[in-house]
Amino acid sequence: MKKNITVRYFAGFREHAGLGEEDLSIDAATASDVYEQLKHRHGSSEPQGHCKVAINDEMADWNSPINDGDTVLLFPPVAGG
Amino acid sequence: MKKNITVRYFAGFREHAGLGEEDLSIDAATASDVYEQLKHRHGSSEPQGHCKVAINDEMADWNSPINDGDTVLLFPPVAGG
Amino acid sequence: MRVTDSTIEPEKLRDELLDAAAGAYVGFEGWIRNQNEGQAVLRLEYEVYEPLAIKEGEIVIAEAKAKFPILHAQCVHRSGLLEIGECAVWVGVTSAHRDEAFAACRYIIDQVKVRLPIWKKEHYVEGHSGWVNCERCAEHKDARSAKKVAV
Amino acid sequence: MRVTDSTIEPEKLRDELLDAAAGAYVGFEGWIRNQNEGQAVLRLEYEVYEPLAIKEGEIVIAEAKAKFPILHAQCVHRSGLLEIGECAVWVGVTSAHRDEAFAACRYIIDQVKVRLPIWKKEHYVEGHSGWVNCERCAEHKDARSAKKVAV
Repeated sequence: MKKNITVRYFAGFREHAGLGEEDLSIDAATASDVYEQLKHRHGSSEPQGHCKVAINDEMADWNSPINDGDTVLLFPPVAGG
Repeated sequence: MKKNITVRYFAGFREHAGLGEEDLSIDAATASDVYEQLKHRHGSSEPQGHCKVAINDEMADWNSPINDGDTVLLFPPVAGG
Repeated sequence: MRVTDSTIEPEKLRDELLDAAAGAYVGFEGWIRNQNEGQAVLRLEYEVYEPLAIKEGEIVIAEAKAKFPILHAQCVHRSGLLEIGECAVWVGVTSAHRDEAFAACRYIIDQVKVRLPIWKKEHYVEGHSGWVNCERCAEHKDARSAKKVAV
Repeated sequence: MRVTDSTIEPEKLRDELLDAAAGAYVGFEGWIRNQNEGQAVLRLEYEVYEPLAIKEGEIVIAEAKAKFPILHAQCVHRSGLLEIGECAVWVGVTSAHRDEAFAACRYIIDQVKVRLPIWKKEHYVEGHSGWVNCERCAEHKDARSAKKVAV
């Protein structure tokens, strides 16, 4: 079953996607599914474990479930400091 | 054989001796001998290993030899910082 | 935890941590270096996703306070374009004794670097630019390269 | 290594360590606490034998530079009468990466505290005063007391 979600891309992901945010209808059960199905958008060759994900402004796990109306934030490997 | 030396007392040692410096004629082979023979002056009950000694403005060991004309600095346990 | 797009002033931030019961203050500052992994760096650009950087930074500081008997701790991270020598991140910790101030300061900067949604893009003297990989990923890649060389 | 009888200004001292190749700065400050070993402290008096404190401090800094790949390191210690909250000692270290800045800063303050001819006399709120024992001696005495209690 397709879910309507908003996806936000950051840093290198945003540059590759050419936009910071888009609304999508996607058949995804978990955050991991979103990441995998959007590889053509964020363009990452990084192992998923190097990246992070947040759902509705809360840090989440890759196996967190996705619900209709969620905003999914895809973070490339972080490098603060 | 007696040697003529100058002894300088610091911090608690100086307070106990009632003076910062004195010239002495003393029968001492090493810095350790000076420390032991002047216990009534510096008044320390500290183990010698907790204290330090310098001779002529160079940090020294307790078994360093004492020569005529030396200035021996007796340091109680240090506590910088 | 704070994020700012203007110059970090460590002295002012330190003053916020003053405490008559504090015997030790440890401050860490991350500065923009003129080179990274052999490339001459011109400037750096920090992208910070503020809502979660602050939320996660507060969690890190709370963890430090739970792990070590410290009095106060704070962290400020820059966003935007930074020149060589500028301060990108500051961490300050006060405690009664120095052991825990050192340990907590180290803990906070280590965690901030790998957990907060912050990215940096290096602009090189030679004209191109690139997103900097995280420390752990870089180590991981180094390990893989090393293996390849060994084989 | 420097000894001063006026207020230590960490910000100015830090600025002396600026270096375009530095990615990390770690600063340590020792502050006068309002209590020590259960007694309320009013102020502290530092006696420093300057010629040897500076000589030994320079040796400690040189050791830190030999042990860790750092860029710059400095230490300043106060002498004279200090009030609660005042900075008694400052150590600053810069390096390319943070590991060595933390390690060298810690090394310098640890050595300075046990090797330099510096003594402090605490003046207590209750009126009396006393010379503070060195950290190592205190630990030694604690160990002895503990043994006695155990027996």
